[in-house]
Amino acid sequence: MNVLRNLDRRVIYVLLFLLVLYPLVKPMGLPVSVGPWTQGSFDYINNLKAGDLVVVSFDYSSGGAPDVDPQAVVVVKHLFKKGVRIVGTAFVDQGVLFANKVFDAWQKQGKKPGVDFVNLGYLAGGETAVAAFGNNPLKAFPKDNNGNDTASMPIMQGVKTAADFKLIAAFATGAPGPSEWVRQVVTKYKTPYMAGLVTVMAPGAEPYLQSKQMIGLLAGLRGAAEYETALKEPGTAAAGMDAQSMGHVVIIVFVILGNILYLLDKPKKAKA
Amino acid sequence: MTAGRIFTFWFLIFTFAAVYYFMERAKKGNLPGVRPIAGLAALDEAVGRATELGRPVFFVPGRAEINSADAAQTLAALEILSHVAEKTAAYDTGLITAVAAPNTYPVAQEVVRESYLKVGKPDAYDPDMVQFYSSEQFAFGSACLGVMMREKVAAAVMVGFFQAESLLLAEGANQAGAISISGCTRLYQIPFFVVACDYTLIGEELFAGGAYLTKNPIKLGSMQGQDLAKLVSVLFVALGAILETFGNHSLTQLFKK
Amino acid sequence: MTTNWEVWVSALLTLGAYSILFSENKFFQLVEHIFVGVGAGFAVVVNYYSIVNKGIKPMTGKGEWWLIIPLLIGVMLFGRFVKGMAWITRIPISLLVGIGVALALRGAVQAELVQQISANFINVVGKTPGATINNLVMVVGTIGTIMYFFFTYKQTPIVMAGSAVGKWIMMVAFGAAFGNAVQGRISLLISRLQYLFGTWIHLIPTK
Amino acid sequence: MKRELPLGITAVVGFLFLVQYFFKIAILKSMTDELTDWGTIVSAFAALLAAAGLYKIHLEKIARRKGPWEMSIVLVLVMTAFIIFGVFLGQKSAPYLFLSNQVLVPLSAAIFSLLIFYIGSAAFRAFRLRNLEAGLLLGSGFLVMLGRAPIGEVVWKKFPVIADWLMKWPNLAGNRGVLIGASIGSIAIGLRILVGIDRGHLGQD
Repeated sequence: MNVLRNLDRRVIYVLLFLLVLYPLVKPMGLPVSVGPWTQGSFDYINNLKAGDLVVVSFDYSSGGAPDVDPQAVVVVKHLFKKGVRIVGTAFVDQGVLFANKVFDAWQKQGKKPGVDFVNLGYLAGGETAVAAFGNNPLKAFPKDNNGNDTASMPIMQGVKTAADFKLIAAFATGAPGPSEWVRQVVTKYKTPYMAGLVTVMAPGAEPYLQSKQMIGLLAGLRGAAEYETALKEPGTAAAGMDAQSMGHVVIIVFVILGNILYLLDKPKKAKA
Repeated sequence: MTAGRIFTFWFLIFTFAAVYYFMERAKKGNLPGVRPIAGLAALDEAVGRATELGRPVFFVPGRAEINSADAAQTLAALEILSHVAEKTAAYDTGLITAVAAPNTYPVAQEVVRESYLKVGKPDAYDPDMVQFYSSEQFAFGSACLGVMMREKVAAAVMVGFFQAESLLLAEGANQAGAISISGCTRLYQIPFFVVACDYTLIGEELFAGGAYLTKNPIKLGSMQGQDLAKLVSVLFVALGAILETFGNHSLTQLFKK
Repeated sequence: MTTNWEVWVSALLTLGAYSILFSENKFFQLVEHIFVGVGAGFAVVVNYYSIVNKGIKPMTGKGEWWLIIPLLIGVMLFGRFVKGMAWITRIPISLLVGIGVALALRGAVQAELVQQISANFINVVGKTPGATINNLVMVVGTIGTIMYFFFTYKQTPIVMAGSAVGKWIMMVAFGAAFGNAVQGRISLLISRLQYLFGTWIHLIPTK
Repeated sequence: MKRELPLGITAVVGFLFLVQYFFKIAILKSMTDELTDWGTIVSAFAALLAAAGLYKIHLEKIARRKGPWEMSIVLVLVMTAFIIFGVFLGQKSAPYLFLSNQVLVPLSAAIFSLLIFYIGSAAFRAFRLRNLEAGLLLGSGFLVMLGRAPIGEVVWKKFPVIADWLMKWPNLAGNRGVLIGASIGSIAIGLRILVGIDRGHLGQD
């Protein structure tokens, strides 16, 4: 007990480090149940047909990327597997770095730029930029991220407004996020919309699910793991779930220990 | 007038009027009593402790630029800085002010210099008491961690606008063995301060700093005006909920105007 | 283990950053100073281009001559280095503060005051008893929390009761927000561990 | 003049922005847009001033061999190199990209990820059943952690439900109250600065 009383905080650090690392090296495969928010997104995408046109927006920066990037990766994977065509956008400057990474990987696997997907790059202006894209995607992005004219691309034929997309999947760590997309695009063009968000933002977006302005929501790394489970292709996020559990357990155990000690010591202090 | 902002406009005018009225009243000597605010009362204790130990006070006025929408928090933090700097000047205690927003930097220097002048110790003022570390969030965080531990600061005052670095600073202060006083109005960050610091100014308590510490009559009057605006807000919340419960949407409509 | 030296640099810097967990040490100091140096350099570069692209180029290229004014105001910030001219620094500061205060007022009054008040205009009686309780928690909790911030009113029993409710609600709120953040913060560590033990030393299989 | 001019600028600029927000007047919109750009330009100079301050402090440390002065040498070198790469070689040059992608970004991520360790030690230290208030903080924090942990729902299916409830109702109520109070505080400090009552930020002569 005395060891615990004088517990060095570094013991907590080391245990956290090792116990979060362990399941990454040796996955334990704890079950991940798929929640309704994730299921909604999965079902919608699973019912899309080959050739349908969808927007994937990379509205996240490196700070929150560990939560959101795995979501974008697995959703893009599902979309491409279904043969859906993707228009990639970024309304946060660093987002384009992540878009590049995802599309480069798929291009190596045979997806053709301008035909199967287009990476439009970053458009500055936050909410105004989102609105401009909704009104006229071609005018908002006359060139793609590599400087090619978008108007002549096969994938962009027949695109006049956001109403011409079967889905907008936007991944965000801040603004523009659900409120901006709903305000500027969903209410005007009725395009089905799903969001992938960092955990802390998720509860705030729930009203949009209730009002059906959003068809689904992925919350944090957990959301990505649930999606991977639904897709039956566990990847980095699912592996991370075991680590999540361990991290939580360490902290919870220490909170309990702290309180046991406190309650044991309390009568002594009262006497003194 | 822009639709959707009409009611807002009148609410702003009302708040202005309330604050103004009570400031005028205060000038004539009608001063309100103020309930104790632990975090602000602890500031003097913190400086005192630093003086006893012969170690510096570490001050962070948040990370917001003074031309941003979060400027109010920075300005409130600078009011508190002015008080802390007067104390460190009076007791010849060391002061390290760490700045993250470039355009707050010259302002903070001005504030500290003025405090030293005011206490009659212009020679004790050193421009390096205010240091710019970095506008990069975590470069700033790591610099604060390093400095707090190296200089073994005895007190850490972190008030203003903060993001995820809040806990970094709070734990850094704790590990340096410093008494820690924090304050911010940002909801995501208050919890980390509350958990990890000795004292936390929650939300508007940060804005009360100027009045509470200086006992400046005009600012005390302003506080009274603010309280009236809060009272009206409470009444609105109650009335609006009651009306809606009975199916009357008039107040809801009014607020949307 | 990777042979890519750039990965080695990032990995070693990460280890240096983590060394602060053990204690303040030379390795951390080195990393800290590199970080501050790069951060400051980054800020200078970004702001240099913003002066050039937003000020100098439109002024000389597009004939927007009036941009000379903000450029001069910006230079005034350096007035402190000229004896007797220190006061001139106040001009740029007053411009920035004017903008900041106005933006703060706009944000405060609409999004944080009026909309937050009217968000409580709800029919308290819900479809189920549970929903009614939730609604009551919302309305009473909001009112109590505002009352906690009554600074100048006499602490009458009503004010004290309201502010006690406010304090409790806030404590529950803060605890919940703290607990809620844990998940996201573990994700950050996971991502770094995957880099260190996957990308760098190949202990974790990378897909 | 030294005092009135700055106070006047703050007041005029501030009220201009406020009037523009509430009234649709085209000319005001273009004026405030222009002023916002001016603010960006002036702030950019502030960044240069701040960087100059950083140089001054570290060059002095090196000259006086003060503190960890060897580290100051590293700082000055890295900073200078980055500026030279960025300004003369451009933001797309390889050395510039190396310093941003392999140094700046991973260091941000590394320092950011320290937070989980600090959450652990802060929770161990502060989440204790000292009194009613600390108990509420502890209780709700503990329940939400359990609800958010993947393992929590294995233990009891209701933990996530409780966590969601705590986030959705008490958390939102508390937040609203804090926001309303803080906004009134902002409004008051804003008014005092606009009319020139608070002027500490301008210094004195």
